[in-house]
Amino acid sequence: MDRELGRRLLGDMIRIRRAEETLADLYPAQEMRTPTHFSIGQEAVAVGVCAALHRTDVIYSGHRCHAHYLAKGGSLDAMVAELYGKETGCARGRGGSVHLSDPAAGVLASSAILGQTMAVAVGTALAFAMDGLPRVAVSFFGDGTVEEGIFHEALNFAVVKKVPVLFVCENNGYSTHTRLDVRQPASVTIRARAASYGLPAQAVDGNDVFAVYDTAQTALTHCRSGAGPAFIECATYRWREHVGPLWDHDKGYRTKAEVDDWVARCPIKSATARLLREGLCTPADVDAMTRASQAAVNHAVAAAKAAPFPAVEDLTLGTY
Amino acid sequence: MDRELGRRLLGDMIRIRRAEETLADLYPAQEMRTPTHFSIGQEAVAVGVCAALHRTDVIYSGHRCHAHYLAKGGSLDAMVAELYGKETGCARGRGGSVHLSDPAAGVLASSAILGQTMAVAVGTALAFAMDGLPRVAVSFFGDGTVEEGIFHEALNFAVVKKVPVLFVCENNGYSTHTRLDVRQPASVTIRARAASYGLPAQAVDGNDVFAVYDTAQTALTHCRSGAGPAFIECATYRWREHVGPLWDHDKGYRTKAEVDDWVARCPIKSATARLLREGLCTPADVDAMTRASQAAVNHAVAAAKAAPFPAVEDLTLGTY
Amino acid sequence: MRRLTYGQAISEATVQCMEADPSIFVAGIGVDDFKGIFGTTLEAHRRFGDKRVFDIPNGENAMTGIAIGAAAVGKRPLVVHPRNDFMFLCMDQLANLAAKWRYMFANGTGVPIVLRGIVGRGWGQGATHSQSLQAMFAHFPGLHVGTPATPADAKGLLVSALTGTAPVVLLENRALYELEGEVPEGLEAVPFGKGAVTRPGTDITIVGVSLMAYEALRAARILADQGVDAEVIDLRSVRPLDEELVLTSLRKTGRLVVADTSWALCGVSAEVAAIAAEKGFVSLKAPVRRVTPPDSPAPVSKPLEDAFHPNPMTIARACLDVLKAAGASTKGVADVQATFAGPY
Amino acid sequence: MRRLTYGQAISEATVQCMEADPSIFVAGIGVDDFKGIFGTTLEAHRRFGDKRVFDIPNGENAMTGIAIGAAAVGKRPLVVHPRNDFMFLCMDQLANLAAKWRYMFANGTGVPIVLRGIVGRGWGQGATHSQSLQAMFAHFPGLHVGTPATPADAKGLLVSALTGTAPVVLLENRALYELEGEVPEGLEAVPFGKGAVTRPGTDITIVGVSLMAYEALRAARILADQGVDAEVIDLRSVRPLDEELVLTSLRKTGRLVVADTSWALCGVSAEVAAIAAEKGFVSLKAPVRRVTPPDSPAPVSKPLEDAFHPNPMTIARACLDVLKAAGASTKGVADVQATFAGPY
Ligand SMILES: Cc1ncc(C[n+]2csc(CCOP(=O)(O)OP(=O)(O)O)c2C)c(N)n1
Ligand SMILES: Cc1ncc(C[n+]2csc(CCOP(=O)(O)OP(=O)(O)O)c2C)c(N)n1
Ligand SMILES: [Mg+2]
Ligand SMILES: [Mg+2]
Repeated sequence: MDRELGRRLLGDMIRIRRAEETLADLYPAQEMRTPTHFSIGQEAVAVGVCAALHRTDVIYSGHRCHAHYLAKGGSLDAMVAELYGKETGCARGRGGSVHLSDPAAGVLASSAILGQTMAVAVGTALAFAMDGLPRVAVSFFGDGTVEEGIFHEALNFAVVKKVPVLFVCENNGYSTHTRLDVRQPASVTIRARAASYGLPAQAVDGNDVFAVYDTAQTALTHCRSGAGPAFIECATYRWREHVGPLWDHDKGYRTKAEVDDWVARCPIKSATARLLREGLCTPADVDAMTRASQAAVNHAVAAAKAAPFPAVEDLTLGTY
Repeated sequence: MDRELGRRLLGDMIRIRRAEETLADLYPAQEMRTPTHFSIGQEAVAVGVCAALHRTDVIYSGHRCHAHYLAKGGSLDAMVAELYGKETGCARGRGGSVHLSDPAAGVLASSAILGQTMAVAVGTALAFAMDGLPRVAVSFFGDGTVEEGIFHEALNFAVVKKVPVLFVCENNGYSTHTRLDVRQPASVTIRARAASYGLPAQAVDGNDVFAVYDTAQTALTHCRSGAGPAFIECATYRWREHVGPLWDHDKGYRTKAEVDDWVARCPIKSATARLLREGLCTPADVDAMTRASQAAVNHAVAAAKAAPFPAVEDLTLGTY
Repeated sequence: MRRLTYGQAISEATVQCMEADPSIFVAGIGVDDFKGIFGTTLEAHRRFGDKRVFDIPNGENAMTGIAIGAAAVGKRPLVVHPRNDFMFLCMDQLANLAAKWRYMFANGTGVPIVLRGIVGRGWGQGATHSQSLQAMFAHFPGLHVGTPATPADAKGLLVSALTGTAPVVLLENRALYELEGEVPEGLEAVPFGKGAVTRPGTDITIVGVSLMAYEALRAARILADQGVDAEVIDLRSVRPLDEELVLTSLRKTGRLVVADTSWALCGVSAEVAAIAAEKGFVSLKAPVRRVTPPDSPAPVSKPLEDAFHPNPMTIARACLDVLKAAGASTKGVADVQATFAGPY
Repeated sequence: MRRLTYGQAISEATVQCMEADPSIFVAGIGVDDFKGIFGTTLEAHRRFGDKRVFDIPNGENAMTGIAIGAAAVGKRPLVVHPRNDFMFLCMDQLANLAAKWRYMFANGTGVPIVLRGIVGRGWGQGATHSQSLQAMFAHFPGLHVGTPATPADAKGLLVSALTGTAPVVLLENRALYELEGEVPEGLEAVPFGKGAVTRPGTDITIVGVSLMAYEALRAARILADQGVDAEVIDLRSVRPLDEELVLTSLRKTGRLVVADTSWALCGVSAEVAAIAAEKGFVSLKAPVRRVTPPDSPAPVSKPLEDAFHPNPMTIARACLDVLKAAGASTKGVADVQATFAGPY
C-alpha cells in the first residue's frame, strides 16, 4: 500500500475520532444545544470514500454527518462552532449538528430527514452529467434510509438517466433502536436489492478503511466513465447511543457483547496495526497524529466558546 | 381445462369488453363528465386474477379500474350510473370513473393517485393477518406505478410483516405516453426487481386469461399459506388513448403497427379460439354471451340516463 | 399590445427564459410528448431538444429533490406537474428542504427551483385532481407562491421565478388556459409580492385568488348592473402577499369580500381577512366575507361540481350581503337572480 | 381528581381504549423500544404485546396508506410519529385519500385512522424537527385535527379520536409532556370542535393554539399584575374549529389576540382572526393581533430560538398594544419589562 495514502487514511480517522470523542465528552455540559448523532466507530466509511474523491467531487449526508463532513475537508472550527450555536458556525448557528455543509470543501448539504439528500445528490449528479463534467456526487445514508420510498425513486432515476452518483450505504445494523431484520427482508441484502436496479453494487467491510477506499475507487471509476451510478454497502457499527454522547448497551435493544465485539474491531485500531505491521508508520507517528488532532479540536472548542452568538436582529435573515 | 371455468373466463372478458366498448362509443356525447381510462385490451389480467379469488378476498385498483371492478363482481349498473354522475352510481356520483368501489363485492377502493392503493391493500392484508383470516387483498397497478416510492415501501412492509397481499402489475408498456425503457432500468425486469424484495414473483402473458388464472392460483396459495405476499407481472397492452375513448396511434408516441400487433393478440379472440378448439363452447354460445352482455350494458346505460342527479342540498354530505 | 392565451404566455416565458439562461431545464411527466402540458412545453422542446426538456419517471418526491440538487450547483430546474394535487408527494422536499435551504445552511446560496402545478378545475376532475393548494404551500417561509390569473401574469410571474433566487411554486388554473390577453413581448417580470387592482371601484373591495380573480371581475360586472361599484384585486402572489395593496383599497371602500379557489379554513381567504382585521380594522365598515368552496372534497357529478366552486354569482351575492349588512344605501340594488346569465 | 402528566394521560388513554376496543393497534417507529415514544406507548406495549403495539420499517407514506387499508376493514390504527415534521411524507395518503375516502367513495364507511405527531419544540431541534403543522392538516375537509395543551385534553381528544369515525391528526407538543394536571379516570372523551375557556376574563380574549394555549395562561398572569383581566381560550381542536366559543368571548371582551405555534400566513391564527372579521365584527373594539413565529425556518442557536417562539411576554405585550390601540383605559398599566420573570 502507498505510504502517504495509508497514513492519510489513518490520520483522517484519528482526526475525526478525536473530534467526536472530545465533543461527546463536552456534550453533557449543555452548551451544545443541538441533537447530535455521533459517528464514533464508523469513521472508516467516511474516510475511505472521501479519500478516493477528487477535490471537485461533492458529498451529501444525513443526520449522522460529522465524519462525512470532516473526511471531505469540511472546516473543523466551523463544525464545532455550529454545534455551539455560534455565528462562526458553518451554518452560522442556524442549522445545528444535522445540517452541516461546507460548499468550498464540496460538502454541499446534510439533512435530518431520511433520504432527502439521496435525491438531491442525484440532482447534482444530473447537473454534472448535463455539463459533461467528470465530477461525481456522493450520497451517504444509513441502512434505515433504504426503507424510504425516495431510496427507490432516487436509484431508479439515477440509473435511467445514467448520472454520476455514488450511493454509499452505511449499514450499522440499526435504525434508531430497531434491528435491520425487523425492517427489511432477511433473505436479501441491501446490496442485492440495489443491484436489482441495474447498477454495480458492492458490499465491503465498512470497518476496513483500505477496503472501503479500494471499493470506492472502483465504483468512482465507473461513475466517471459516464456509465451511470454505483452503489456500495458498508458494514459497520455505531458505538454510542443513536442520538447523544452516551453508551447505551444497557438499554435492551442490543447487547454489551455485541458492542464490545464491534469495539474490538475498531477501524482505527486495525488500520494502525496494519500500518505498523507493514512499517508504514511508527507508534510515534500515531502519537503525533493523535496529539495534533487533539490540539486542533481543543483549539476549535476554545474558539467556538469564545465566538459570539448570532445577533437576534438577524433572526429571519436569509429566508427570502 | 374445466369447461365451466373456461366459459366463465371468456364470458367475463366479453362482459367487460362490451361494457367498455359501449361506454367508449357513448363517451363523446359529453354526458359522462369524468376523465375515463379504458381497459380495452387488458381484460385478461382482471378476469384471470379475479376468477382465482374467493368471494371474501378483496381488491384495490387505480385509475384504470373498470375491468377490475367488473371482474370482481362490482355492479355494472352502479358503475355506469357513476360515470353518468348519478345518485345511483357506486359513489353516488361523487367519485367518478377513477374512484369505483363496491364493498359488497370486495372491490374496496380505486384511486387516481399512483400507488396510493398499493399501501392500502397491504394494510388490509395486515388486518386479515392480525385476525388470522385466510382472506387475501389484491393490489392492481400499472408499470408506471412501479416508479413511485410507495411501491418500494409497500413491498418492503408486506414482506417484513408477511401479509397476504397479491401484487398484480399490469405492464402495458406505457405510463401515459412514455415507454417503459425511458422510465425504468432496461437491464432488469419489473418481476426481477420485485423478486429482490424476497417474495415469489412470476411473469405471465397478460393476454392469456388462462395463464393469468393459473399464475394467480399459485400466487394466492402462497399468500393463503401465511408465507406472505406474492407478485405477478402481466404483460399486456392498452388499445385506446391513455384517458378517453379514442384511438391514438396517430399521436406519435407509438406506432399503428404496434397497436395492430397487440389487437391481433386480443385476449378475447385467443380465448374464444381455444375454447372452440377444445370444444368447450360453440360459436352460438359466444354469440349468446355477447348478446347477453350487450343487453346488460344497454340496460345499465338506460337506467343511468334515467336516474336522478345527486341533490345539491347534499353537496357536503358525508365529509364529517 | 399583441394578445396571447394564458397557455401561450407560459410557453413564451419558458422559451425566452431558456434562451436567456442556458442553466434552465424543464423536467416533468410528459413535457416532451405530443400534448406538451397543454401546449406549454411544445415550443421549448422543439427548440431546445431532449437535453433541456425531458420526460422523467414517476416519483414526485425524488424529482423535487433532484431539482434541488441541480439548483444547488447552478442549474435552474423548471419542474411541471400536470396536476398540483400530485405535489402532496413533493411536500417533504419542498417545504422541509427547499424552503429552508438558504436559511438552514446559511451559506448564501439558495435552491431556486420552480415548480409549475396545474389546477384541474372542472369537468369531473374530482376530489384528487381539482384541488388548488396555494394555502398549503404559502404557509411555509422560504417559498414564493404565485397564482397567475391573466396571460400577462402567467408570463411575468414565470419570468420572475426563473430569474429570481427563491424556490417557487406557480399554480396555474386549467380553466384559464384559453383566456386571451395582452402580453408584453419581452422578458418583463411580474414581481412576487405585488398584487394588482384589475378594476378600480369605490363601494367594496373584492380580492380574488387564481381563477377567482377572473370570476371577481365578472362578479363586478354583475354588481355594476346593480349599481354597485366594486374594486377588484388580483392577489397574484400569495407568498409574499401584497398587504399594502389590500389595505389601500380597504381605506377607500371599507368593505371586503375575498374569493378563493380553495377551502376557507386556514386558506388564503383567511389570511386576507386576517390582514383586514389586524391592519385594516380602522377602515372596515362591515364584516368581511369569504367566498370559497364548502367543507367537502370536490364532487364529480356536474350539478354538485357547479355548486361546489364559487362563481361570479356567489361572489356578487356576498358583496350585496356585505353592503346590506353595512346598512349602506345600495342605491336601489335589486337582488341578483340565480338565473342571471351575464354577457361574460 | 388525581393528577397525571400530559405524557401519562396519553399513555392511559391508549391503554384504556385498547382494552375497550380490540380493533385498535399502535404502529410506529420505536413504539416498542425502551423509550416508548417518551413513555406514551410503554404500558400499551407491556399489556398488549407485539401483536398490537409494533415497530415498523421507515416509510411514512406507505404506513399511512397501510393504516387506511386496515381501517377500511374495521381496524383502528393509531400511528405515532416522533416528529410531526415527518408527516410531510404522509400528506398524499392523509389529505388526498384518508380525508376524502368517506365522501369520494360515498359508501358509508370512512377510514378512522389516528395519527399522533409530536411537535419537537426547543433545544435546538431546528428547522426540520420543530415545526407545528396544524394549519397544513386543518386546511383539508375530512380530517379532524386536535392540538391538546393539557393532560386532560391529551387524554380526552385521543379517546375521541379512537372512538370516532373521522381520520384524525393529533399534534402533541413535546414541551408539554411533563406538564401535570387533573385527568378523569375513565374514558371521557373531549369532543373535536369544542374549545375551552381556561381563564375567564373581561378585558381581552387570548386564543391560544397548542403550547400557546399554555403560554397564554402565563401571559394572562403577567397581564393580571398589570391590571388587565384577560380571557384565555384553548382552541383544542383546529378542525372542526369552535367558532361559537371565540365569538361568545369576543362579545364580552371586544378584543382579540391569537397566539399560535406556527407561522401567521394561512395559519390557524389567520383563521381565528378571519372568523372575528367575518362573524365577530360587530363586537370588535380594536384590531386583532396575531402572535406567531416570524417568517423564517426555526433556528438552532439558543438566542435565536428563544426569540423565534412566541412566549408569555410577547403575548402579553400584544395584548397591551391592542388595549392601547383601542384607546381603552388600561387602568394604569405599566409597560411590561422584557426582564420580567414571572412566577411560572
Ligand atoms: C423521514 C424520517 N423518518 C424518521 C426519522 C427519525 N429518524 C432519525 S434517524 C433515524 C434512524 C435512521 O437509521 P439509518 O438510516 O440506518 O441511520 P443511522 O442512524 O443508523 O446512522 C430515524 C428513524 C427521520 N429523521 N426522518
Ligand atoms: C402520483 C401521481 N403522479 C402522476 C399521475 C398522472 N398519471 C395518471 S395515470 C399515469 C400513468 C400511469 O401508468 P401506469 O401505472 O402504467 O398505468 P396505466 O395508465 O398504463 O394503466 C400518470 C403518470 C398520477 N395520477 N399520480
Ligand atoms: Mg443504521
Ligand atoms: Mg402502464
